[in-house]
Amino acid sequence: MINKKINSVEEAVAGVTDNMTLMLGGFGLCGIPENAIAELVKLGAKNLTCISNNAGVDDFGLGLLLQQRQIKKMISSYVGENDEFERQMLSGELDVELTPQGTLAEKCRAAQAGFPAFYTPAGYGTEVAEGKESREFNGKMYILEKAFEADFAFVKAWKGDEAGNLIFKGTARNFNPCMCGAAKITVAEVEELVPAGELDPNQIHIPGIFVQRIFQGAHYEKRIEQRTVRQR
Amino acid sequence: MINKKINSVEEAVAGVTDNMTLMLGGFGLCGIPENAIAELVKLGAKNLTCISNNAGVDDFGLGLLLQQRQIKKMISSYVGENDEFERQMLSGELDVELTPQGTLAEKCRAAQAGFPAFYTPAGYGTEVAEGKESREFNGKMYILEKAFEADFAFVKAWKGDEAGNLIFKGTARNFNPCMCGAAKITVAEVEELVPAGELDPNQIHIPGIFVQRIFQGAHYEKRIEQRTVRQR
Amino acid sequence: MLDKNGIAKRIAREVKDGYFVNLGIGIPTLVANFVREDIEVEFQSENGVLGMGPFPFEGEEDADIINAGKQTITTLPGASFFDSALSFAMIRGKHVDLTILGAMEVSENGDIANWKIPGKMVKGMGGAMDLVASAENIIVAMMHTNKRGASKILKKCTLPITGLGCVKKIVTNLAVLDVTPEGFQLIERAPGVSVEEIKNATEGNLIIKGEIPEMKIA
Amino acid sequence: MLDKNGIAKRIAREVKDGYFVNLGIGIPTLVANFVREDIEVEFQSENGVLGMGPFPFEGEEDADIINAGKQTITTLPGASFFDSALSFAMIRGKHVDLTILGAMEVSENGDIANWKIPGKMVKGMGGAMDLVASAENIIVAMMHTNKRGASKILKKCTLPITGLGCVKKIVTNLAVLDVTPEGFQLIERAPGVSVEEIKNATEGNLIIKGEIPEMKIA
Repeated sequence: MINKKINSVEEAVAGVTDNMTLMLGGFGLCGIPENAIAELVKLGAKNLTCISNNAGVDDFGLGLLLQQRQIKKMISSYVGENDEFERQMLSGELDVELTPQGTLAEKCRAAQAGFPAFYTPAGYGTEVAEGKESREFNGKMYILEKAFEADFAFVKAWKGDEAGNLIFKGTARNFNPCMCGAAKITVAEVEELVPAGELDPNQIHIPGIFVQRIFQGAHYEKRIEQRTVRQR
Repeated sequence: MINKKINSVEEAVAGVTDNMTLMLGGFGLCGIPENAIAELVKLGAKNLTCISNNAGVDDFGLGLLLQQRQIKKMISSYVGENDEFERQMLSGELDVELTPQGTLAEKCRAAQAGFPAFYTPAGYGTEVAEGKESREFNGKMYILEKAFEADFAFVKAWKGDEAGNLIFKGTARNFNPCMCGAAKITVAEVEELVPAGELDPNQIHIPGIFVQRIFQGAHYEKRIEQRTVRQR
Repeated sequence: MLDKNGIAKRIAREVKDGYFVNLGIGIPTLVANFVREDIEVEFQSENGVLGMGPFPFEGEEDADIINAGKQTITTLPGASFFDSALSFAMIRGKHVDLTILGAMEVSENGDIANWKIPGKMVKGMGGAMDLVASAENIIVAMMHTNKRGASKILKKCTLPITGLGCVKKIVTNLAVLDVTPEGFQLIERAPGVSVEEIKNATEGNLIIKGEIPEMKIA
Repeated sequence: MLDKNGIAKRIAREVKDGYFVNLGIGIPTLVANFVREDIEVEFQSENGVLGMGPFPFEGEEDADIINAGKQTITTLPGASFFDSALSFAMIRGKHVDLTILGAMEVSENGDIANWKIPGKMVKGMGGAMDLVASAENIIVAMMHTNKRGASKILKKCTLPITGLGCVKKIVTNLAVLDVTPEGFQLIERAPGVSVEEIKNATEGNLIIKGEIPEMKIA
């Protein structure tokens, strides 16, 4: 077993420097790599390009990096719920590349799986298709989208083992599996890190080969964005 | 819950007719849909095109359909270990389209996921690339491969529930998940069929939306092709 | 004239037994409340869940189990969780039977605009472009006119497009319309709404064939 | 001169700590037996397993747990199973560090032929074309000459190609060769084999720089 365990969150972000492209898992605030984000704020790397479905809220998630002006560009499908984001975007400080959600996921998966590009119908005939090749297959139009190229992927899983194997929980899975192995270095943080051999090999969502570093996060706030309940 | 359960293997193959294209899961004899294959032999549909990584052995797996001359064409990556196959191929009775294994898997996945085509480096510069488009991305050459189009996919899982959710075991997983939802109708056979709600939603390999029919196989032989052991 | 719940109720009648359904944010989310109880339907949410149930009881919320609107949800027996790539495999691969979306504008030929207003803060398309580009059965839930009374059922969309030629049916506060090669065919009137009112509120070509029944949403 | 186990032993020295390795059928499979015990290596098999262990003890075979050669296997702690699409994502995505394959022919520029002999029954390429098209570190295990003594280390392959310009290193019964832009560079001689013998057995351009050491495979 090749041991991927690191012993501190400092090691998790080691190597991240200014101008890098980072992938960050999560959908809204669900399944985001909370500990890595907090450490990226401490690290202070600037001019980052962040690939993440959303951009957090003002005081949590990627909003923390935005507050510190560490992000130059966001590549996301939806960026609401964040006033500081809006301010930076409207002032031109922040560049935003909006990408259809399924395309975003597949651009990650293409990078993971060694596909340089793929054809998708999403965005054909819209602004998203501007400057992109389009092509007909079986009477339907598709646009050519390229695989992402990223330096680091920071993902969050529920359980993991020292071999880097990951298991996700609920909808906190979202973009996290697609980003594993989609960047030069993948760093996984987990709520519970166990020795190799404790996870059922049948039930691993992401094999350790896609993960270079794994650590147990010190604390998870797991903030809820839209707490919605029904009456008993 | 939308109930996908059928009550007999006859229902499993209902609708299969001459000249159809079928996908069949399995790697060698591991994880093949034994019960569906046996019933396809009984059904007697002819001139079938079968997409399957291998072609079984003389007296098991797809070899049973070959014996009955039901297969017109095989699309596979490796077709050894089958004398009848060899005879039919050399005599010209059987058409064989050899496809690199990773390309075979991705042609299934593309059909499942709504991608019309994809670029892969596998086979560039070889016979496999003949008649196919090639293209450079980032200094490397790729060929364009198309998604499969199939009428039925027959897959085999370990456990399943009435909603059509599937869990595979060991390397019997192989091509089975990629074929689910990759044909017009997907038929899953399982060793153990349980009511919906008994499987952990986190641990489902293939969600039921990709499966139209599910049944519990009456019997599994699970033949071993290369029994290999070490001394105690 | 229908309110939002009325639109949702009417759309719920389009949901058939055995359908996998994706509901957009807003009015579409309400549709789940009105689906007949004697049919089996499964709701998919593109953030990675199939088999969504009702909202949780207070105190039972799980931060790890949300829908695409980021609301806490529950799941029903037979549910499954999956990653974003597989979720859009379901959508792009046409495994979802019905998609219900809100819209700012729909055009005669079925184009939809629902993601961007030039000059305003753009939040993004989320999964809408994937949904409209792939789904074969899209129903739009929307108001027939904007707050100033101008039609949103147009000859041609004025806002940036989300997808081309994809809408099949529209349910508004005033009417049910089918998108046909000839234009918007009026199928039903909302209770108390006249054909004339609908005509006046529709900029796109409105096709009226025979008597137009009042819709039943009981 | 090396036998098959000798070739496997020499290749095992190329397997480094922390490597994920894919072993082809034949001599490559034997490499696993000779990897140093003080390093950590994980073996991937393209049919869907990472972390392969030794063959099972008799009576402990599981028909559902095999390798790409269809042999019954076991797994080690930390192992995982996955589907064929994800397996080739590992391969195509360059997550596998080292690929060891057999070959019928290799050419000066690193082309490999190992899947088809015209006129003979063709069994197929299996995963070989994906492996050679993607892997950045490919070592070929092969006999230097065929049964009639003709070289298999060629200027140009005569058999149908499996992949272009992909082989980095070759270990044969006679020698270790690096594939360089100038041709086959002789790195080591097999025990008791002279440079002259290697020269005679090599049709492709052989580069000999300085003293060529005898290989150590103890």
